[in-house]
Amino acid sequence: MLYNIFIDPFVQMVQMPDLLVQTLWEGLVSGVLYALIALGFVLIFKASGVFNFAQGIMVVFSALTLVGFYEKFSAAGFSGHAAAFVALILTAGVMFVLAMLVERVVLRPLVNQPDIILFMATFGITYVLIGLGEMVFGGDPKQMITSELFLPSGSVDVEMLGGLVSFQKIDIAAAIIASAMIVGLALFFQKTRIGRALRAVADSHKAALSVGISLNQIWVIVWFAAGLVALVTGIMWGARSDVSFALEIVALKALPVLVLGGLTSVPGAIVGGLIIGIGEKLGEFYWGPLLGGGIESWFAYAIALLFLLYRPQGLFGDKIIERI
Amino acid sequence: MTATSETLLAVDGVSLSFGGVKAITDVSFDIRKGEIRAIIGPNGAGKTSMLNVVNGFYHPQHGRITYKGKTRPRMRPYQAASQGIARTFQNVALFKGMTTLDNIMVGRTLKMHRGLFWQMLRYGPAMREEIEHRRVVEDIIDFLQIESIRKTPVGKLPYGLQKRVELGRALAMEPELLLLDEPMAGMNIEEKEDMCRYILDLNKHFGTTIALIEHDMGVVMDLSDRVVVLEYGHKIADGTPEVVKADPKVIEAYLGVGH
Amino acid sequence: MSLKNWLYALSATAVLTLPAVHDAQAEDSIYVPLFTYRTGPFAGSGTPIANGMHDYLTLLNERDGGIGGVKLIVEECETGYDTKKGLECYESVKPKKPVIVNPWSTGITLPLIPKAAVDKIPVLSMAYGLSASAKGDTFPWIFNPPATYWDGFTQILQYIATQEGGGIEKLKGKKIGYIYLDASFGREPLPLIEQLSKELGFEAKLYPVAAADMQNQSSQWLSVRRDKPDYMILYGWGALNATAVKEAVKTNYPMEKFISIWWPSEDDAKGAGDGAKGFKTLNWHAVGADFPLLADIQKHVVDAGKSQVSGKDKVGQVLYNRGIYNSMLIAEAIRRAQEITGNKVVTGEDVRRGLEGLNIDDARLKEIGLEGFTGAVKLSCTDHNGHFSTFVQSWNGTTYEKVSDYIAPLSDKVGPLLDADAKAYAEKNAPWPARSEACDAS
Amino acid sequence: MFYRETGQFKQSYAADQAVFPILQDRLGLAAILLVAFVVVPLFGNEFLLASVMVPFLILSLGAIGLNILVGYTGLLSLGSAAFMGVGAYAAYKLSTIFPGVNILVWILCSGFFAAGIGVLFGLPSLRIKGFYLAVATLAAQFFLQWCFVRISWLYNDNPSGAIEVPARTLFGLAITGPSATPVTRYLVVLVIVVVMTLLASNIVHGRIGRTWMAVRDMDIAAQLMGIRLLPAKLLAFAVSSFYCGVSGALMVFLWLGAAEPSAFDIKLSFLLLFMVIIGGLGSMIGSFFGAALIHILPIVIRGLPEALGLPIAAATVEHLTYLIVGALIIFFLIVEPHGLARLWQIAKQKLRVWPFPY
Repeated sequence: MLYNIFIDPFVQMVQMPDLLVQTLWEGLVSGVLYALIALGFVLIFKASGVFNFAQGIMVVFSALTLVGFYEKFSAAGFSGHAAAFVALILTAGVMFVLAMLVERVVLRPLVNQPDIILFMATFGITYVLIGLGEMVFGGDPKQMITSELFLPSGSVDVEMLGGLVSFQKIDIAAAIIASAMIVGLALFFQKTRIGRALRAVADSHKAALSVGISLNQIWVIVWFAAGLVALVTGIMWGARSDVSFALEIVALKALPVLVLGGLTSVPGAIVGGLIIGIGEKLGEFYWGPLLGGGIESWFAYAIALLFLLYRPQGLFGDKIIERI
Repeated sequence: MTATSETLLAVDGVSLSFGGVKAITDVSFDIRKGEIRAIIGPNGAGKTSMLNVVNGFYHPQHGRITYKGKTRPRMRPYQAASQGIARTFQNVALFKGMTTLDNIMVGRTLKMHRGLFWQMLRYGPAMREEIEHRRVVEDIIDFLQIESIRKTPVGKLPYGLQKRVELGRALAMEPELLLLDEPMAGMNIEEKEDMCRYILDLNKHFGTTIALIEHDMGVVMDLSDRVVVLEYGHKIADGTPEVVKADPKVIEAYLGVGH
Repeated sequence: MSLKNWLYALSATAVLTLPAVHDAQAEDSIYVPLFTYRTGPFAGSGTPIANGMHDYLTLLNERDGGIGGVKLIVEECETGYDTKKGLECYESVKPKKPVIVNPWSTGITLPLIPKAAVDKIPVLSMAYGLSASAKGDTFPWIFNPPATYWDGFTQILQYIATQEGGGIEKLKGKKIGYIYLDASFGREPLPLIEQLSKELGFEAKLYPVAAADMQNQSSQWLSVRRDKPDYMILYGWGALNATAVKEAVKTNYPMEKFISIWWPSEDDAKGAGDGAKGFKTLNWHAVGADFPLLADIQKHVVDAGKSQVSGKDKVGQVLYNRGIYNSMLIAEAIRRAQEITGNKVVTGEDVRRGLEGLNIDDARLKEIGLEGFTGAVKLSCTDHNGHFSTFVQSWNGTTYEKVSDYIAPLSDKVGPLLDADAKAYAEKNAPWPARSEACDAS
Repeated sequence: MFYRETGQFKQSYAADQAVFPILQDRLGLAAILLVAFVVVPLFGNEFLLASVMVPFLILSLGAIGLNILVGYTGLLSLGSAAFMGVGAYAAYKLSTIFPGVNILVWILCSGFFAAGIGVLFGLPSLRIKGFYLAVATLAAQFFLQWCFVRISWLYNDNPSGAIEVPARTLFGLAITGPSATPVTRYLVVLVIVVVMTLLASNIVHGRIGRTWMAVRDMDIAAQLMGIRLLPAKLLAFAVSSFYCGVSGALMVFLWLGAAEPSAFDIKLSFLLLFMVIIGGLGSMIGSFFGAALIHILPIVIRGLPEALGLPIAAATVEHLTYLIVGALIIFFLIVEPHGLARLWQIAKQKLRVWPFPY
């Protein structure tokens, strides 16, 4: 038993290094995608203190909107790359409208309410989006328009370490786009005026207000940014399986990522995503069989829980200093 | 009751730091049974930290604290409470969702013993216990003249009243040592006078030993038997109000002479 | 005060509407509720099934004026594939005296199994639900034709054996991977696998996928790469199927060796692109709209705007036809009940007898307009399943084509398990009522 | 005018310490109980009893359990469905191992198992707070659910993988299984829920409840009052899980009749949390309001088109239900963030001064 836990997995890793590389790669890819969802959470939490439960459904909703627009165009005889990109832009527009609505209808009337109330309100948003999404797009799963968006398919198979490691091109693209997105957001928040304002808001709402920053504007921007992140996540994850409401469940995986990284930290979301992604793949692949497999559903949470016991504020979270 | 010479609590060479920041450096003083002891000093002098050390919320890196003749290694706040140390806070730390009555009843927690079973039934022993403690609490409510806000959630009360409820909650613990952190901050003259009277009454009639932090020098000089002065975490003076008032280091600290 | 008024209004509506569950069933009609799920994470599979079921029964109403001259009242109740909502549906239709219910979820079927006998409503759980309910002696009110998940598993095994060029003895020494939804549905074959792998000498590799990780299967498929099973068997549902096919393609698993139970749809294979060609599933009915009955549906229902299908191409898809098959069983059971009792307006009790006496032979299929659509269906008092043969169909990039003959299940292997389970169920649920319903001579 | 405590003087602290010190409240409660115990069973149809009232009461009990944790002690938990599952599986195991003992005994005992597991998963609460704790409780949710699927001993190796409820009786009357009538099931659930609500109300109004609320409102100050955080939080986890456990056992035995592990999935945890927040954190009656809004309102909305004769497809109704419930959640939060219970208080306050506005 002990051998199976402590020695055998490592023996396997050494004996089949190609599979280890493949596992790490798969972990990395799902980690990047978890990180993307977590990033959406972090942006909103930082700027408005809202733990946005609707991020998961926003992923589904944006992906459905994108595919829905495209289907409308192709039904009208326009298809191909141009139509896909028009659909992409229109979807971004929808996400912007959504951000405006959320700010106007939900956040503004609920300003200064306790966290848990705002958290609850995002459940309301989730319900509305589920109802609306299913009513408009129907419940049947749709195919993500990957090739129309110039996303590659197929794989790059590299012979190494005595085996074949295959890298899916779509996964490589996902990793690149996600990284670009993260870098872009980081630059946006570091270098631009709005970014500075956002960081000010994240530090203190009142102080930011007192120097003339418009909270409402900031909120629209972060919800829009989170919506864009959701759209990218939806495209990537939709390409891996299909676009349906089942995707919402995947978004729950972002929660352990989030607490691992710290609710307020962008680098935390990324590092946390990678740790959870790689950790759960390694756990499932090498240790899962000991428990009959399928431990991935809770393994990520267990990692997060153990880590939290050691560091309650997460990897990069603000240290909690208790004072009276 | 006036101060005796018996030492209730002795702080001996205590140093406390957070990371690299030194909050308290090698401070020693004592509190005698029955006295009113004031701790004063400019902002950031480490006064509140000192109180936090005394009731076990912070653990000093160096130094010893002897309470009732016993030196304790590392004490938890609830242990301090069970040994008779109660306190109020600089920024009112009431239980905002609860009524005045319930807040003060929380102070009786340590004195109530009926377990879950009787609590569940709310009958027999549990009810008797509840009523018995309600009487004590009503006495405190009478004493502090807050009868009319008995059933008001404290979050809705004005600041002055909140401070009074907080004092009541501390009193409900029937403390031997009561630590008051700026009990009169933000109060108007009348409220201050009321609060002074309560403090003096407490000390005189119930013999409660009191350590208080206060910025209002007039109040401090009138109330306290002895004063300890902190500056940047160091003790710079200790003695009766008259002595301290005349100490050049204290004057310098407060007026900034020579800087 | 406006708020309070609002609340009053709300509570008033609540009081008024709740008892309004009417029992207004006309005397000259037969009430057939359809439990469907066009919403929720499984809507992708639920919608075509719902459309198929609904359209067939609507056709009977539109074209024939019902069954035997009695109009059918067809009503959908949305379950969202959720057990609690399903039970709510059951309670809401019960006062309207339904002659049959189709829970379309194993989770909803299980609580209904004991209730059916008490409420006198037969339950038709077509190829899902509790396998042991095939035993009519123990479960007189439950019907699960045409095959159980165990039957299906042995059918897949036999197909594999024929691919290896022989009988089931050819499985010896093979490595067979089983990827499944880690819930009761996917776990059901596990005891059978354990038994058969010993008896037939193949090695079984298990790859459970938790419901929450349906769309996140890369670890399972990494394990597949490591273990290199000779064949893969899939028991999935909803997004699990689509993701599994995509991952299999990614892993370069040979698709012709990847065989699923009967639930994947066209959409599940389509998403994986050309790589999915050769992906196989079991089925027991034809795919496509090339049948007189389906043409009638097209004419009387779809073109008349009485269907909810989103496009004409949806008619004839795998799961749509699954719904057609389900409704055919319902309609034929009602017809048979009319024959047996001589009554035109039948009750749940009558339809139970109709199901037991169900005998759809090829001639009858031709009459219905479904010649060659499926094999003959004949149930009996003791056998509520039939354990009929199924065939293997293969994905060619646009549709599924039949690639094997009908394969009978290994009844000698499955039979004893089924008996044992039915017995165990009755014992565990003691006091389980003994069958009191008489058998009709057929 | 009619709802006024003027003139009701308390002669003793005992009378003043009562949970309902005001006469009208006591009368109102009596009226509600009368309706619940007499009117509903007499006049309610089967659908009302079996699909509306029984689930409503069982969910209310679960919501009370969660409210003890979230509302009274301030510990956010998303694992309550798993604790309900522990109760259900414990009751199932106990009732099959000892079939001779009355099922109600085992349903109540199942709470202790849930409490034990709850305490175990409550341990991290000393160090982890807020949303971080919520995610930690998700570990309980997913791990326990995995156990329900994987440990076949828990469901007696049933090939269906589900727990099936055998028929059991009380005083010769079937209370579980298919022949238990909705009225019997309703009355059994009602008695259990009323008694347990009363006990919970007693707990939260006494020393232990004050301890929890103190921990919720300001844990540091609570410590300085002599409250030990870990025991206080663990007790809250225990009592909360006990209630959830009993509610879970009731759910399987008196409502569903058989349950797969997915009956205790994360969705149920979220639903309970909705009920608690919408109903009112830290309010017993709020738990009932919340359960009513979240469980009964969708049923009403689903029933409306049919009752009004509108030809709307079942699926569309479901979409609309989601939309409306979501919108109502937001609406109620905006109108009164402190939940329906606070609205109730405001209504009472208005009644008190009626017909004059002040």
